[in-house]
Order: sequence, then structure tokens, then C-alpha cells
Amino acid sequence: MAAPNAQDLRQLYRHLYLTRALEERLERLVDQGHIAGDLCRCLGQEAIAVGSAWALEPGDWLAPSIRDLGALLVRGLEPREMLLQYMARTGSPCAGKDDANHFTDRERGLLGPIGPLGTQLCVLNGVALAFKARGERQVCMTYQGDGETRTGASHEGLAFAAALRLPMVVVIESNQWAFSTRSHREAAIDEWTDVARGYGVPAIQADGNDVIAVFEAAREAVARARSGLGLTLIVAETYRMLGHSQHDPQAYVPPEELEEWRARDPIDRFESYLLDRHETADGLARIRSVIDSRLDQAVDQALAEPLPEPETALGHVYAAPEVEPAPWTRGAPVGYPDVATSIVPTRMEPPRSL
Amino acid sequence: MAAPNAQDLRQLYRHLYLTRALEERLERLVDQGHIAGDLCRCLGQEAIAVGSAWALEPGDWLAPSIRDLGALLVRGLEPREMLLQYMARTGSPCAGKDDANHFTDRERGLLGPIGPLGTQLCVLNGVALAFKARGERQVCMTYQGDGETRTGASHEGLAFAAALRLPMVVVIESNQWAFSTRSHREAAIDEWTDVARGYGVPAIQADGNDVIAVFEAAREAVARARSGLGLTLIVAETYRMLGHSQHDPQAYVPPEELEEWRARDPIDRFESYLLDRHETADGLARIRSVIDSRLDQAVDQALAEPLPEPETALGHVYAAPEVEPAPWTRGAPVGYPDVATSIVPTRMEPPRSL
Amino acid sequence: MKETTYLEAIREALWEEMKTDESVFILGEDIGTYGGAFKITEGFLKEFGPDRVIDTPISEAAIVGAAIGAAHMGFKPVAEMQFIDFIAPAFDMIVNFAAKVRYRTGVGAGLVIRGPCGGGARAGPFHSQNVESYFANVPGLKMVAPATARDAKGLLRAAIRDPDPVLYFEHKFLYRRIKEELPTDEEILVPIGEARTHRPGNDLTLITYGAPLYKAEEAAERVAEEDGAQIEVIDLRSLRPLDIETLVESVRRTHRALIVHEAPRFGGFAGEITAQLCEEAFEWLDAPIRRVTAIDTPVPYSPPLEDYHLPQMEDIVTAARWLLSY
Amino acid sequence: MKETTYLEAIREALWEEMKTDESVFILGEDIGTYGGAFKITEGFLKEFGPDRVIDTPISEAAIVGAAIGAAHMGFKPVAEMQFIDFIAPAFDMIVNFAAKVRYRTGVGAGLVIRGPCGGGARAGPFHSQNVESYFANVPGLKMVAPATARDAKGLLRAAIRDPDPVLYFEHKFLYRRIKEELPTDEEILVPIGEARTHRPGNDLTLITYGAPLYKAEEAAERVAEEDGAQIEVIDLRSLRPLDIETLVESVRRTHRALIVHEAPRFGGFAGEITAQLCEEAFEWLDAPIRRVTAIDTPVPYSPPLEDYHLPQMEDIVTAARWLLSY
Ligand SMILES: Cc1ncc(C[n+]2csc(CCOP(=O)(O)OP(=O)(O)O)c2C)c(N)n1
Ligand SMILES: Cc1ncc(C[n+]2csc(CCOP(=O)(O)OP(=O)(O)O)c2C)c(N)n1
Ligand SMILES: [Mg+2]
Ligand SMILES: [Mg+2]
Repeated sequence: MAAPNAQDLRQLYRHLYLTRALEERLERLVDQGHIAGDLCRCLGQEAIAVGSAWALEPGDWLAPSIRDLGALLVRGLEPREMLLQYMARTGSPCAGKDDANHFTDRERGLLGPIGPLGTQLCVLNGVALAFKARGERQVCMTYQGDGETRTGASHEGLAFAAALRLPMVVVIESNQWAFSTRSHREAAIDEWTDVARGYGVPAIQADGNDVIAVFEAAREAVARARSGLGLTLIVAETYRMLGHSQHDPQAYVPPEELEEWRARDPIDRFESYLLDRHETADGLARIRSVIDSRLDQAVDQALAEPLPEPETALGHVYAAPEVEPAPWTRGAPVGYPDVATSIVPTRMEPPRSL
Repeated sequence: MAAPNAQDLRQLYRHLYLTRALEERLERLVDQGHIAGDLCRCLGQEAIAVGSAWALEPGDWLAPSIRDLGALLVRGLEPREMLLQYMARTGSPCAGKDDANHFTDRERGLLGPIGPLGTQLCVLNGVALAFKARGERQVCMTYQGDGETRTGASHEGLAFAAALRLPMVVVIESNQWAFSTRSHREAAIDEWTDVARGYGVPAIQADGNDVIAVFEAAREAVARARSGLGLTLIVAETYRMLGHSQHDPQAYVPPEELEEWRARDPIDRFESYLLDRHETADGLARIRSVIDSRLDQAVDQALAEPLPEPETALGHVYAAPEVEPAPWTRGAPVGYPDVATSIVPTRMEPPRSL
Repeated sequence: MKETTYLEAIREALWEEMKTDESVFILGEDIGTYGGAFKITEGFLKEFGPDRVIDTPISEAAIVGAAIGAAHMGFKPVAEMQFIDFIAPAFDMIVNFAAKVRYRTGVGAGLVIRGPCGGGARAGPFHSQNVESYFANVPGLKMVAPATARDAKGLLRAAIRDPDPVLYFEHKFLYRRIKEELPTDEEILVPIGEARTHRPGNDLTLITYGAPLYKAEEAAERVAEEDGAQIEVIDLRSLRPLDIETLVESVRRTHRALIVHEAPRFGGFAGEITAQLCEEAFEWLDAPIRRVTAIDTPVPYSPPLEDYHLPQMEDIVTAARWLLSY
Repeated sequence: MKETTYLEAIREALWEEMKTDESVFILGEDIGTYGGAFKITEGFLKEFGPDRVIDTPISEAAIVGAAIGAAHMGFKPVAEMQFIDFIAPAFDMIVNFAAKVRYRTGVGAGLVIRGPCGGGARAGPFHSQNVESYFANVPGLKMVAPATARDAKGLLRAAIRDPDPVLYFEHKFLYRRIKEELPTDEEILVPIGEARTHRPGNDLTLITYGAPLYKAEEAAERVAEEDGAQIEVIDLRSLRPLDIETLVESVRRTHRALIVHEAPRFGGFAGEITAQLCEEAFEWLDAPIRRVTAIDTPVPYSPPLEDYHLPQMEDIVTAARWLLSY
């Protein structure tokens, strides 16, 4: 895959901005009570997902972590789908049965993560195994938080991919924090590239706030995977600019660190990079306003979508037949909140999930 | 702890020989049908367990892997106990409820492993945590097979010990095989010391067939742990000279490799080391014959011990009270083999467990 | 007396036990600096220091393993699972190590594993599960599931003092919704293995635990008002050991039994209760033992789907009426 | 016809499915070079090559994970657990990923996880467990436990072709002890979800699965000879889905039910069977549903202890007589 041309650069910019602008809409929808679930933002980390996914080709598979909205957009996800997903409406990728980016799409080669960390790499290994068995040249790319690398599943997944020389690229998002815990304290290591040593695979260090640097690292790693050389780790240094999720004001984060990293904002940096070249401030402003108005439209459309029919909760546990509800367990559509005489408040407070 | 004097060296020799001679007795007892369970021998690896355990002090804890009989003997286990354990007799460390080295002894600081690999390190971490919390200077030592390092539990245990700077020494027994699988193929790494890099801790490479070399490495690692510097990995290179267990003729092992390693037998090597110094062939022969006759006595005593009373199967599931057998589930002492009219043969074939 | 939420009750039991017993300590993810995802251990790090309030890496197996080892050394560890769903990666460590170690070696592991369970919080399939059945067939474990603030406090205290491994399931839906006046002077201690008659009655025995208790109570009130029948609502509190005596006494008196739990139906805990009641009270039964549970699916995220998945008050009323008119 | 052991039947089903369907492959520890700890896949590597017979690192979670991903891609993976006890480290992957993925995303995971279960082999607490109850409350999973060579072959074939995740429990005690004449010309396929009446009778319904089937059969013969009563022995074969229709038909006819399984009693699979029978056949019951199971302890190693732990033929006879004379 060639170096990005002017056209590509503009696309990269679009996706970086789209990622941030979409998450801002999602945050507003949470505040307005339209999203019952939780939201984990990737503010300040957009370049990692966008730059890495940009190195993939059609037919490749990608498994995002919770902070890789940008990668999904690069791989063809419609903002509308993401809005419906979070708002749990009919026609959302999970038909309301799961939230966030927990959906899998064989056509677009997207594998959704699940709650327990470290697991999606193990499953993506199977996709890579399939490519290998069929002699296809497709590759797989996935992401792990720095804290996530401490899970047993992450280790088994990396060791398995390394031992079987699977066409796999794993991007470690070194954003300095695992929820409220200093990742370096958690991991007792300073050089994240050292993690790769334990698996006998190469690692590439990349500035996670420089979309071009991430893309270059990913391009190299993808090329290795495609040519049968197996797993490469990419360690992308960055910083989590907001709390772990909507429920975390991150009081534990030193303001000066945020200051320091705000100066390295990946979108600001890429803007000046573009302005130093062929782009104009007006040009970029036009790109942003197009995206903004499209997103506002998408939000209005999504809000108009209905919630799924209660009975659809029964579907697709097995290929066939549908589950039959046992007597009296068909749960009336009204739940706790609407039971007026209930000992619980009639309005749901937002869930405190992570 | 000081370098071994003549006295220590003779003790090391005793334990090396005792380990091998005891396992030979156990193997015979398996063949004679006195041991229902399985046996994993450490032939050719004796120096690792003996040399490393020798670096510990009273009050330290040790958690052996299945091939560390020598470490248990160094830490005060009586051969008689081991015989009773394998033969599942009354008065065995597990009172017949578990086999092999699966016993825990708080007095002697021994923590038994369980079937699932990688787990005992995680538990030993808790012992180290207790030392640390109490400000005690004791340390913990445990062992992992090279294949075992691929388990999620092993990774979580190492990462946890590293992150919390626990007084821990982990000896990786690099015996080239994980059952029938080439460990290097399984792990895709050549330098096992690299594993330590992923946890930000130091590793020491040691010739696993040289008891003095292992001891020196252990002494250094134990000193680090005792002085509060945390986890050290020791990578002991060796070779598994027999099948994985009694059921494995290891047809998959290239004879020339066995030849090559037989020449490095840790006991032969240590004998010539001693003969080059102050010991005589007669002296060593006398040591061996004393051990042999003691062991033969121990075997006869153990064989005289009864099997446990069936009802004792009920005891100690909880601290109190004892489990009461439900109606008709008090299992008559006669089992499958003795049920004459059974469709199953009246003699048990040996179990095929690992 | 002091008004105490279910969450505060848990927090107080932990705090007081740590105050009075040096050997009690807590470990888990983000329980120190952050005070826990639900803020149960907020302020603990400051009060008890990093040796007794241990922030760990994301590694549930290592967390439980360390708790076992520390218990061997005489400590009383309380391990937090950020969500009880994440007990799954520690399954091996719990089932094969913690549960079996006393039986195998004579050395016990008195530890507590606690975490938020249950649905209704719009938290999706991985932050809403009820996991008791995964562990029900594992000898060596104890399991408790408090529904009131008093029981939350008293059972956690008992669990910490228990010499065996106890799984403590706290229902996240109740954290801030349940309040109760609790005495500040006396020590609240609820023995493990004793059920509680939440509402007396002689016409039907309704057996439940955790959050559904309140739907059961509501249903009982409704049936009392509209049908004049008195449902005896029994809150199990402890799942293992199971207080079968209390259940049998009640069922022999009411001749009818309805079991309600929030976990899915097939393979759910109602099975064991039914089996034991069938063994001990068969001759006294005037109607089949029935159960109201979640449907046999994962816990869906979208509110109408989750409400449909979970057992609801109306379902209990319907089931109760069916049994009463049997 | 050809005399086939239980073990050979498993081996043949695997072999034949791999022969006829390119998308079937196997993965696990030591299944290639070594042919599996019990030699079930001996010769497979030579015949099918390393792309379809994959020796993996010691990492059960990674094994199951890879099986899920490959299933997403249209493959039919069969993952071996060297002993079914070692399914525990893969618990999270099975319960939270494999079981829920179709429901959550619409993309299924048709895979098989198989391994030797059960006691009687003097293999101690970690190589003797029966794990079905750990997974019984997990919607999305199927579970089978064959007791005969024919069912071992037919159910494995059905499991491999099934579009959903199937846990296949093979009882190690039967591997070489059970033989049966099997046709070599016809394809043996046993549908998942259908129980089998192993021995007809009208006086008592005995429900079991796995190795205890043979103790049940013996007990039935004994009771027939000595008491002249005919016990109907039903081999469940499939645990989930459960063939409740067959059980209900039988119990409504015999009016008595006895459930026998090798797993411990509390929280065992007998609970779900009892609950469903109670719901569907209560009016026809002339006696309480009873169960004969292992005692509530881990599986001890020493022969007299293990024999005491496991349900024995004599226990079944005693229980049957109690029920018949009720
Ligand atoms: C097995 C497991 N344990 C705990 C959690 C709860 N949890 C969700 S995200 C998170 C922190 C993840 O940190 P990191 O991997 O660094 O990713 P980041 O949030 O920094 O992007 C935790 C502890 C989980 N999802 N899975
Ligand atoms: C979790 C788990 N999976 C599989 C096994 C079965 N098993 C027992 S020993 C062994 C091989 C261990 O190899 P290694 O760790 O190198 O130790 P070695 O036998 O070489 O000393 C396997 C696969 C197990 N005990 N635990
Ligand atoms: Mg992070
Ligand atoms: Mg090895």
C-alpha cells in the first residue's frame, strides 16, 4: 500500500474529525438521556484508530477496542449505525441486544469486542487462522489497552498468534491509564515494546498522536503479516484526555499532564501538517461543516427510530428454533421505572456500568 | 547465604541422588500396581529443584511444579510422605484425597500445585503479599514449565508479582518440551530470558544441569527478593529425559538429543565435580548405599500402611460441619472394579491421567 | 439509628471489619485511588494505606489467587470483581483452587469475592449477569445474595469472618435504591445459611433472593389486596448452604411453592430448591412447584428488551394466582 | 458391522467428518504429533496435515477463542480439552463469547469443545470432574454426554454439523471399556436433543447420562430379578436441549422418577430435570422425585475414597426399591 496522497490526507482528516464530532454527539445524547448505556470516549487518541485502520485493504478484518471508533468509520461504518447502536434502536447493528461497538459484521470484516478484556484478540486469531488455512492474503488488526495487556486472555492470544505465525497486527494503545490506575505502575515496565520480546515478535514504537506516524507503522506491520511473517506489535504512545467513561471525572489525573498532552492534540497537529502543505483553513473548515451538518441530520433520523419490540428479546439465542418464553416469564414491557407503586424511583438514573 | 562448603556440597549430592533413587522406587511401585495414579519423573532435571531450593532459608515458601521432587526433599519432606502420597495411604500428606505433590504445608512453607497449570504462582503471590504486609523478610520461590508460561494464569501471576514488587523467584524449567510439543515452537521465542522483559523484571540464565550454577543464580535472585527488589526470573536450560509421564514412551523425541543430554547428566557431572575436589568414589558410594537402604525400608513401611477409610471421603469440604451423605449416595466401598456382574473388567487398568 | 443505603451497608461492613481486624484487607481493580467503580471503597486507601487497599492489574485470576495465598497465611482477603461478570476469568482459580484446597490439603482459604451482579441497569450482556448457578455445583464454596441493607451488612461481616471461600453477590440495582434504618450501636451480623421470612403468609410460599424480592413483595401486596390471599415471602439470603429447613416448614404449611429468580430459567438455582423441596415436602404439596425467572437469553441492552428478559412483578402475580387457584 | 469401542467411535466420527467436509478441523494440545493424550486423534496429522490438525500452546482460552473466530469464517472447529477439567480456564471465552455471540450480533459460532470427563480412573480431583452444571445456566450453549459407542459417534457428528456451540462430554471411563457392533456402511447420526430409552419398563423411570448408565442398567436387572419390577432406564444423551417430552411421557406412565448422575448432588443437573418434571408431570407422580449422585465433595484420589464419592450400583438399587415401595 502506497504512501498517502493529497486525497488520502484529506480522507484521514475527515475521519479524524468525524470521530471526534460523532463522539461529541453521542456525549450529548447521553446527557439528554437518549442513551441508557455508558460511553467511553477516545478524545486525543483518534489518530491511532484512524491511522492504523487506514493501512488495511478490502477483505482484511479489524477488531476494535472500546476507543477505536475511528477505525470502524474508516472500515465503512455509518455514523447512523453507531447512533442507533448506542441508542439501542431498531435497525441498530445489534438490534438493541448489545451496546457500544460490540457488533460483528462479516461483510465489512468487523469483529466486536465483549466486556471481558483481552478476549477479542483470541477470537480474531481464529479469523487469521481461516485466512492462513485458505491461503488467502488477508490480515487481521486489533487493539489492546495498556492495562488490558495484563489479562490472561491477552497473553494467551498473543502467544497463540505468535506460535502459529498468524497474519496479525496488534496495536497497544499506551494511553498511560487503565481506568484510574497508572498503566506503568500496573505493568511495572517502561518500554512497552519489550512486551513483544516475550512472544518472539517485533514491535514498532509510534507516536500515537501523529496519524501519519501511526499509519507508517501500521503499513509496515500489515506488510509483514501479509507476506507471511506473522504477528507484529505496534505500541502507540498517547494519553487518555477524558475520564475512563462518562461516569469518571478523572479527579486522579494531574492537570499539568492533560495540559502537556492537549498541546499534542492529534487533530490540531494534523491540521497544521496539512496547512503546511496544500490545504487551506477554509478548505478544512468546509470539510468540518459538511461533517457536522451530516451528523446532525443523522442524529435527528436516529432519534426518530423506534425502540425494538419487546418480544424480539427472544430471538437468535440458537440458529433455530426461537426460544419460547416459559409461562409467566414473558416480562411485561414495563420495567422497574414504570411500576408506579414500586419502591424504586420512577425515573431510571443512568447506569453506572463501565 | 554463603557459598556452599564441603558439608553443603555433600548435602547437595545426597539430595540429587535421593531424588533420583526415590523416583525409581515410585516408578517400580507404579509398575507393581501399588500406585493408582500417574507419575511424572524429573530424570535429568534434578539439579534445578535441588540447587534452587538450597538457596532458601527457614520460613521461606516454595511451590513446586510436578518435576521438583528434589526441592521438596531439600525443604524437609520425608521420602516416606511422598511414598504414602502416591500410594494414597492413610497418613499421606493429602490423606488420600489428592496425589503427586499436591499438598500444602504451612509449617514447612510448601504450597502444592493443582492440575491446571500456571495457577500456583498466582496463589504463592498471596503468600508473598503476606510477607510484605507484615514486613517480614521471607521470600517465595516457584517453578514453571516452559510450556506452562503460555497459560493466562502464568502471565497474570508474573504481571501481578512484578507490579506489586513481591519477594518472588520464578524458575522457568526450560526442558525443551511441553508434553509432545517443542517448547520453542510453542512459544516462538528463543531466548527465554526475554520473557522477563515483558514484565520489567530481570532474568538470570543458568545451566539447569549444573547444580552449583543453579544455586548461584537462585542465591542472587533470592537476595534481590529479600532486599525488597521484587521478582526475578531464572531460566534453567535442561532436557526432559523421559516421557511426559509414565504413559508416554516419547517416541517423538530424537534419540540423538537424548544422547547429547545424557552426557550432561547433572548427577554424573556433580560427581566428577566432587571427585575433582575432596570426595572419593567410595565416599559417594557410601552415601548412595545409605540412601538406597533407607528408601527400601521406607517403601516396605509405606506398603504396610492401610488405605484410608471410605467414610473419610466426607471430611473437610468446609471447616465445619462435615458433609452428611444424602440418602443412597454413601457409595459402597466396592467400586466399578469389584462389581463382579459389571460390564466393566474386574481389574482396573491404570488411569491415563497426565 | 441511621438511614443506610444497601451500598453504604456494604461499605460500612468492610470499613468496620478492617477497623477491628488487622488481618482483613481488600484488593481489586481501581478500589484504591478511585474508590471502586461504584465508590464502595472510597476513602479506604487514605484510611488503611496501600498495604491493605491494593490496586491490582486487570487480572481476576491473579487477584483471586493472591487472596487464596494470603488466606493461607491467616489474612482475611476481600477481593472485588469490578462487575461480577468478570469473575469468569477467575473461574478456574475459584473452582479448582479456592473451593478444593481445604479438602485436598487440610489448609483452608477463608476469603470473600464480592461484586455487583444483576440487571435492570441497562448495562448490557456483560455487566448484568447473575452468576450463582455457574458455581452452584462446586462443593467447598459458599454463596450469599443479600437483598436488604441489613443483610448486606450482616452477611458481608459473616462472610469476612467465615473460614471458607464465600461468593458475595451484591445487586447493583439496589445499591442506591434501597434504604433502611440501621442501628449504629449494635453489631449487625447475619449468619450464613439462614433464610429470612420477609412477609408471613399461609396460602403460598414464595422463595426468592436478591433484587426480585421487591417485585415479590409488591406482588404479594397486590394479591393480598385484590385476592385476599396471604403469600409468605422468604428471602433466601444464603444460596449455599441452603436453609432448607425454613423452606420445608413453610411449604408444609402453605402447600404451595413459587420460586423467583433473576437468572435465566434453564439450569437456574430454582432447580436445586425444587429438587430439595420435592424430596422433603412432596406429601404436603397441593400444586406443582413453579418458577418465575428471566427468559433463556443473555441480558439484552435495550430497555424494552431487558424488561422483557427480566421477571416482572406482573409475572409473579399471574404465577401466584395460578398456584392459588390450583 | 464392526466391533467399535467408545473411543474408536469418537475417533471415527472425527475422521469421517474431516474426510467429507473440508471445513472441519481440530485444534488442541498434543493432538497432532502425539495424537492426543488418549490417542483419539492418532494419525490425523499425517492424514490431514498441520493446517487441519493444529497443536496449540497450553492456552485453553486461546484455543476456544480461535475456534470461535474460525467458526465465524465458516469453518467447523473441534477443540479438544486434554481433560475436560481444563475447560475452566476457557470458561470466560465459552460463557461470554461463544454462547452469546449469535444473540448479540447475529453471527453464530458453530464449534465443538470436547474432552474426557468423569471419574473412576483414579485420576484425582483435577482429572475426574463432570462440568456440565457449570454451563447449564448459560443460554446459547448445547451439551451432550454420550454413554454408548453409537451415540458417541452419532452425537459427535451431529455436534460438528450443529450451527451452535456444543460441549461434548466423553466419559474417560468408557473409552476402552465399552464396545459395540456398529454398521460400517450406514452413516450414524444421532440428533441433538433426543433422549434414548435404554431399557423399557413401567414401574419406575430412571433418568441418567454418561457412565452411570451401566450401573443403572445393572441395578435395573437386579431389581427385575429379585423384585420382579421393571425399571425404565432413559439415557438423556443430550443435556441441553433437554428431551423433556420423552421424560414426561415415561414418568406419566410409571408415576415414579429417579435421577442418577455422577456429578455432586447440590446444584447438579438433576435439579433442572426435577423442576421440569415437577412442572409437567406433578399430577402423575405417586412418589417424590429422588436422585442418586456423587457426594458433595471434590473427586478424591484414593480408590476407596473415590468409590465412596461416586454413586454406586447398590445405591441405585436401594433408591429404586425405596421408590417402588413408596
Ligand atoms: C476481564 C475484565 N476485567 C475488568 C474489566 C473492567 N474494565 C473495563 S475497561 C478497564 C480499564 C482498561 O484499561 P486499558 O486496557 O488501559 O484501556 P483504556 O481504557 O485505557 O483504553 C477495566 C478495568 C473488564 N472489562 N474486563
Ligand atoms: C490448564 C492446563 N492445560 C493442560 C494441562 C495438561 N498438561 C499437563 S502437563 C502439560 C505439559 C506441561 O509442559 P511444561 O509446562 O513445559 O512442563 P514439563 O512437563 O515440560 O515439565 C500439559 C499440557 C494442564 N495440566 N493444565
Ligand atoms: Mg490504557
Ligand atoms: Mg517443558
